[in-house]
Amino acid sequence: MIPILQVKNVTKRYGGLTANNDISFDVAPQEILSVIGPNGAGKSTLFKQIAGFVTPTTGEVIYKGTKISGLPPHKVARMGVVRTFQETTIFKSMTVRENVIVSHHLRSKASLLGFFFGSSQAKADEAEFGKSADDIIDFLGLQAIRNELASNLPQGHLRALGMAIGLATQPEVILLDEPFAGMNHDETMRMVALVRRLRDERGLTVLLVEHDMPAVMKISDRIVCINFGEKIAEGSPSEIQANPRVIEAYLGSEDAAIGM
Amino acid sequence: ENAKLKIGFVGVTSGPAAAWGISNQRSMEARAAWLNELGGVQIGDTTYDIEIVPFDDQKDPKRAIAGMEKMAQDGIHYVVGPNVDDGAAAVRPVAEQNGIMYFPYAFPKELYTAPASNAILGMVANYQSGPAIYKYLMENNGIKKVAFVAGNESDPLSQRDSGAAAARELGLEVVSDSVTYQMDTTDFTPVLLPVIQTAPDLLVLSGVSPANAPQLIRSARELGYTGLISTETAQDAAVLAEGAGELANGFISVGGASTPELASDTMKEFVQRYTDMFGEYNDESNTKVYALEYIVETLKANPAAIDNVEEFKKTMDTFEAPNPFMVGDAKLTYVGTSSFGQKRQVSVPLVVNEYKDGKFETLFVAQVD
Amino acid sequence: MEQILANGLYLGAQYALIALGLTLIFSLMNVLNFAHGQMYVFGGFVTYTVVAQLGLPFIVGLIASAVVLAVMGALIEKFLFRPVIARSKRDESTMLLAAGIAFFLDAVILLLFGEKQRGVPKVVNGVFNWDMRLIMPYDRILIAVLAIALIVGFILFMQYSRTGRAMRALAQDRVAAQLMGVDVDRYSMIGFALGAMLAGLVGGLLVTITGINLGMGGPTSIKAFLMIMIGGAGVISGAIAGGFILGMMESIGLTLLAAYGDVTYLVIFVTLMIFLAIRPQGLMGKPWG
Amino acid sequence: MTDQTQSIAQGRSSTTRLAGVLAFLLAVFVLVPAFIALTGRWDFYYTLTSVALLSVAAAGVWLTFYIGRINIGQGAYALTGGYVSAILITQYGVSFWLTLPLAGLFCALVSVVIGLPILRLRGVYFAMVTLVLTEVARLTALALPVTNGAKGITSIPLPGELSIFGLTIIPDFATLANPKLAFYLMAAVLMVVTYLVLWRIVNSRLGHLCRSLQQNEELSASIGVNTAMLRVLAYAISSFFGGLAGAIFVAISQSIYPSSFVVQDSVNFMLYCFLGGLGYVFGPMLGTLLLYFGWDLLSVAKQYQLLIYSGALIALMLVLPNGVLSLLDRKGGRK
Amino acid sequence: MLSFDNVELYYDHVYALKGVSIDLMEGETVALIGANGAGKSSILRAITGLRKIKSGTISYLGDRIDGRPAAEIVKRGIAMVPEGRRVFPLMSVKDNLLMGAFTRTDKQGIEQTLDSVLTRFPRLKERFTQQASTLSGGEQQMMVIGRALMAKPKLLLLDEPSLGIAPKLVQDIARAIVAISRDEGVSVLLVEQNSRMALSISNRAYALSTGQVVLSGNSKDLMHDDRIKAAYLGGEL
Ligand SMILES: Nc1ncnc2c1ncn2[C@@H]1O[C@H](COP(=O)(O)OP(=O)(O)OP(=O)(O)O)[C@@H](O)[C@H]1O
Ligand SMILES: Nc1ncnc2c1ncn2[C@@H]1O[C@H](COP(=O)(O)OP(=O)(O)OP(=O)(O)O)[C@@H](O)[C@H]1O
Ligand SMILES: [Mg+2]
Ligand SMILES: [Mg+2]
Repeated sequence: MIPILQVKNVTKRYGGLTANNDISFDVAPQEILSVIGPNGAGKSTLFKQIAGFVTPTTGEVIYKGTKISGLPPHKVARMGVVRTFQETTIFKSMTVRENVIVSHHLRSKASLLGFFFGSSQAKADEAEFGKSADDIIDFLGLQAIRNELASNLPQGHLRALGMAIGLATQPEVILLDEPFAGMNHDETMRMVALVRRLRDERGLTVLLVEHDMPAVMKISDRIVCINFGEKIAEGSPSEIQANPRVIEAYLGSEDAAIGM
Repeated sequence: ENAKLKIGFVGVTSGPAAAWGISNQRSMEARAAWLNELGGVQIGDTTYDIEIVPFDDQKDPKRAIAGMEKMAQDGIHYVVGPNVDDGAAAVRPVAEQNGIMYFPYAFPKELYTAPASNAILGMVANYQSGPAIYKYLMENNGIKKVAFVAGNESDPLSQRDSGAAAARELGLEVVSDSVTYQMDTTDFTPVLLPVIQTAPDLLVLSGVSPANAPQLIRSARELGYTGLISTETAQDAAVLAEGAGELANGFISVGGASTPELASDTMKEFVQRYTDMFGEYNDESNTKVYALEYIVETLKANPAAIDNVEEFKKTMDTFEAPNPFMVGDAKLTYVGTSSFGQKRQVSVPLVVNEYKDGKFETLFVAQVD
Repeated sequence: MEQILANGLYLGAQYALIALGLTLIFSLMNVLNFAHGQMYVFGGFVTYTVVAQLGLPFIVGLIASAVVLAVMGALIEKFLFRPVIARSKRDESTMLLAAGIAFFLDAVILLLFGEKQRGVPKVVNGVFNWDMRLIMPYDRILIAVLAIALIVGFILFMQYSRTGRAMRALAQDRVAAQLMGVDVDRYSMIGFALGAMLAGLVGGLLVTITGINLGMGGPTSIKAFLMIMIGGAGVISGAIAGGFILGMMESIGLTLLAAYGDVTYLVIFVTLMIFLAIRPQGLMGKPWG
Repeated sequence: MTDQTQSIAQGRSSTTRLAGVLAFLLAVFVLVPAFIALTGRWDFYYTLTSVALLSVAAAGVWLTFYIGRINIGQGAYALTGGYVSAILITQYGVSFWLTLPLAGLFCALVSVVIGLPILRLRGVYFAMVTLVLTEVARLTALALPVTNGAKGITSIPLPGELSIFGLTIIPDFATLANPKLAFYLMAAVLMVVTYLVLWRIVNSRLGHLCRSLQQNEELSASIGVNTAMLRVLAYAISSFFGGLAGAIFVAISQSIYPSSFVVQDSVNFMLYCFLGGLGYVFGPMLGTLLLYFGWDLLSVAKQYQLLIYSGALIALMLVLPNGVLSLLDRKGGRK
Repeated sequence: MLSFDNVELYYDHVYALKGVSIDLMEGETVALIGANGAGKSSILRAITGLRKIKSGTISYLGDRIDGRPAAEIVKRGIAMVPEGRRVFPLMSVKDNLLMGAFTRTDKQGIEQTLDSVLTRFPRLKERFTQQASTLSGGEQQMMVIGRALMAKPKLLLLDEPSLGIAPKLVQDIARAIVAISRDEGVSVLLVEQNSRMALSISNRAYALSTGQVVLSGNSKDLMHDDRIKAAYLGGEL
């Protein structure tokens, strides 16, 4: 199969510190691929480079045959690659629904002047976005807090909202940075199911960074493990779980994989 | 009860630039209170009490316009101020439309040359005093080289330019006239260093504010400069004493007639009354006391001018009255013909003072025509 | 050359001290204190009153300035900034308050001390003159040394005293500081008082050299803003660096550019804008200060 | 921030909104002139003209606030706009009416060049750089030959006739019996148009994007907003307003100096926005009216004018830290 | 030791806690578990005085502490590790730890505690002078626990110490918590999403849901409680 996204020999240096060192892997269409590794291993840095927030020092990221590394984030987003943030990143003083609606920006067909003069296209867009936003909110089960101000939400809901914002841009590839952090087991599993459905129903390709091992094991098609900026393993969940280098660097003892 | 004669003042009396206008407003108020105490002024058949209507323009030309509008609204035809070039230029349309004569303390010649005819320069301009001072110093002190420094603002810069031109005309060598300083400079050593290195005989502080003068003098002296220092703006002796002490001795500036040799009893009493009213005298008021006096005396000479500035303008050409603030037979007249082509300047004695141990002494007196 | 450096150092020392107070207040409360310059002027007038009018020694004047401004700072924090910060939706709202306070102090200074330029006699006479290569009056040397001593004292205080540590913690994370048992209200007040006191002290120091007048407040604030921008807002080392850099730039610029007239500050400003375009958080600031 | 206003606006039916707008227009164009004619307070015309013009410039500042930037540099653009108009009129004989849009456009252009680098700055850094910008404008005006340096440009003629195909739309101001009224009407029209534009921007998708920028630039970029472009666009519109206001002031005072707009003006524009309320489109207009007019009214207080003015400012801030218009929020301004 | 009696707490108009009662005995480790937004963090904020409560009482060692300022409560021996770590980013590890002892004045005692903290977390000793913002997430977490211990608290409040931490480090932290309570007799109130870990290291636990306590009891028992299993542990694992 032709990979949808290719990370090729990506290296990122900050001054003397090498955050990513010669990392390469491919992502197949509609795959769920997790990136794991100890704190500070360089996972978020890798995501930032894919989404255009940071330019690789060397190496490149190819999306559907086009080089996207080096493009600004809004261009990368326009092409269909969108990330969520590790820190809870939302538009604080908008309601949940407004957050999602505004995130439909990419799909707008009206021009800036069209917005200004309220052209029929702009009005049609607005109506469509409202409906689509409601769909996404329902999909993620956020109906109850639709009109809450985002700054009042607890951690877990913030994560879900972050995902909703990402989905609103209608990406083909979505990068989720610790989407389950701050959720309890039950909620995590619900989200896992949702992410699966995203892939199955909407055909999304998902890249994921997460420390919640049960979730990672359950959700991933494949896992890449990095340590000190270098890729140390790649494989199916069971391969990774058994990989001594991964256990040594990250999982600790075997039973860690089940949450304790 | 006497009728009221309202005279306006538009200038800056609050905020950072308050010093510009406060001595102005206060000298008007002190003089008005005094005249009223004497029973008011008789103009034609009516005796008036003078009422000063002040407006604080915050040194903002936009506000100055509002001030002038307010004066027009109050039916005022005679206004003292504004204190700065931009304000004086900005109020011109309003003054002309509403028939107001105004007395700015600003030097742009357009204000006083035809077709403008409503502004009357309230003091001696630097392009008039400058040449007189340089000439005197050439003749008496044998100076040959002059250097100019100025603050980086409209008023000082234009004063510097005209000063330098005048010096060249007199045949003096201008060794430095490009150095400027920010108005908020706290250390003038770096500013003056290149100037002093040109070894001038006379250092001219163009349009220097009373706040900066002592520091400039002090820095120049501390850099080892021993020549003369002069300015064409009025200064305050107390400020010089506090700020530069004896280093300021020999500093030459233009002042009003309050030096003991020149001051009349009226002047001395004015100083006393001002001090009683406001706690402390300001030597800048020596020149600023005149505008009100001119307005009142001209109105006395032609009562029809009280609400008609055209009458006022007519009277100006021939007006003459004794100058109460000076000893001898000095006169109040309107001058300015040689500078502006018309009489649009009050004649105040061009008194050039020299600072000495906390006081000013008269160096020489000249007249502007 | 020696002269330029010496002038730069002298200017830098006083500038750094001004910037320190501003940056301290900024780091603690996220308040850009527009009234900083006015506090400086107030300090100058207090010293003037004590020294020139009451005839007391200079050091008494300085102490008086420090005390008066510290009290003023504490009151302003407690009764003005604290309630406004607690209730406003956006941090920037404090700017209106700070500007209002600047106007208010302008008015109070005018009413209390008058419009005139004031100064106190030199504390020491004489001029240090090294062969015409380096000329520096002794009083300036004294003031520079005092300023540097104050800076060093301040750094040591912030680094090693309990209060200093509490204030640093407060600046970095208010909630965490609270959880360490730091009484945030109290230390905010102390911090503000300290910042105001520094401004007042500089005013008191400089009144012997440059004198003081009502008009010096606003421009002083702007210069202080420049310095903390150069160094990085809310960072103490940045404020010091910014102060010395600006002092040097002014000294060098005025000497080198003298022939071109009025351009020194224009050049400084433009350089600064280019510098910030390249390094948006100043020399040592954390991103987005 | 605008959530409440918006929900209020949405809740209100469009007829009441229309009535509000009509009442406002009636007040500006009929009631004020009628009031002045009745009371004979002709000086109010100039004061209200100033309020209108300053609120146009303040509207620009407000827009930069709306994208999360504190702008203390509007004075620079007002000054630039003023000079553009003055130079074109006096040196090239261009009609005032043509210089008006040119002044705005020139400022917008300049702001794009300046904005590209400095709009990357945030928070106090941007605020301070813009503060410096005002000084840069003043120093540049002093240093350039074309601006006539320190001497300024004076004796600028009043706006001439504006006609299209021989049809006089606006008569020559110099021939008018009452140019004050003419200036007032011109400023008022400009103000109304400006706020209409502003209102449209805020209530269209453009406004939502600006808000997203204000709240979180990174996230905004990640949902595909061209943040750099949007920032520059908002700043350019803002500067356009500043330039317009400056140009008209020049026409009124018939002169311009480097000190015609200074740091103090820039700070004032910012204060107008704060005082009215950053969360409300009409905040800057109200803020300008209160502060500018308030100062004039306080002139009866003589030497205590500034003391009372600033005291009132502080008191207002304590009572209504989110601006006067936050009175409209029934919930009050708590976090 | 701590009793939290019928406490209500609002944010704006939103209920966060509706009549919650909780007790904690000397030397005990108690876990709070529950879904997002259940009000776990709010309980901790109420105890430390970061948030004022609307009604109810909080007493600690017999004194009422609700309504007291945070600084005073900390002085009484309650230390908290807040949600999201909140290190002092520009301070060194050393200064961060010393900040923990801010309320203490006994120089020697502080030295001793510092030693014991560094022995417990040898990693911190290696990074002693490093700036805190450059530490990895796990190191930061250890540092803030150490910082809380520096106050020599009688009661330690931990808010989601495992959040965003690699599994290997989660175990380290869990061990550390057990050890602290065992060796130093510190009582612990632990908020965790990782319910399995929370239950396995605590004596008792409360489960919260939308601002109310829905279940409480012995951790061992709860671990095998069907409702808990279903809701928080994931039946299938
Ligand atoms: N802008 C930057 N400048 C300097 N160093 C950086 C920068 N961004 C990240 N780093 C460093 O790069 C390394 C990798 O960071 P990254 O955020 O990618 O880790 P991570 O794998 O996501 O860790 P975690 O699981 O804790 O989120 C860290 O050591 C971090 O300190
Ligand atoms: N600052 C705030 N303003 C308004 N509401 C808030 C605020 N903080 C929390 N809340 C609300 O209070 C409720 C309880 O929040 P709390 O943070 O205590 O939950 P939690 O159990 O710790 O959740 P999580 O596991 O996600 O951290 C939530 O519904 C949340 O929306
Ligand atoms: Mg990460
Ligand atoms: Mg929580």
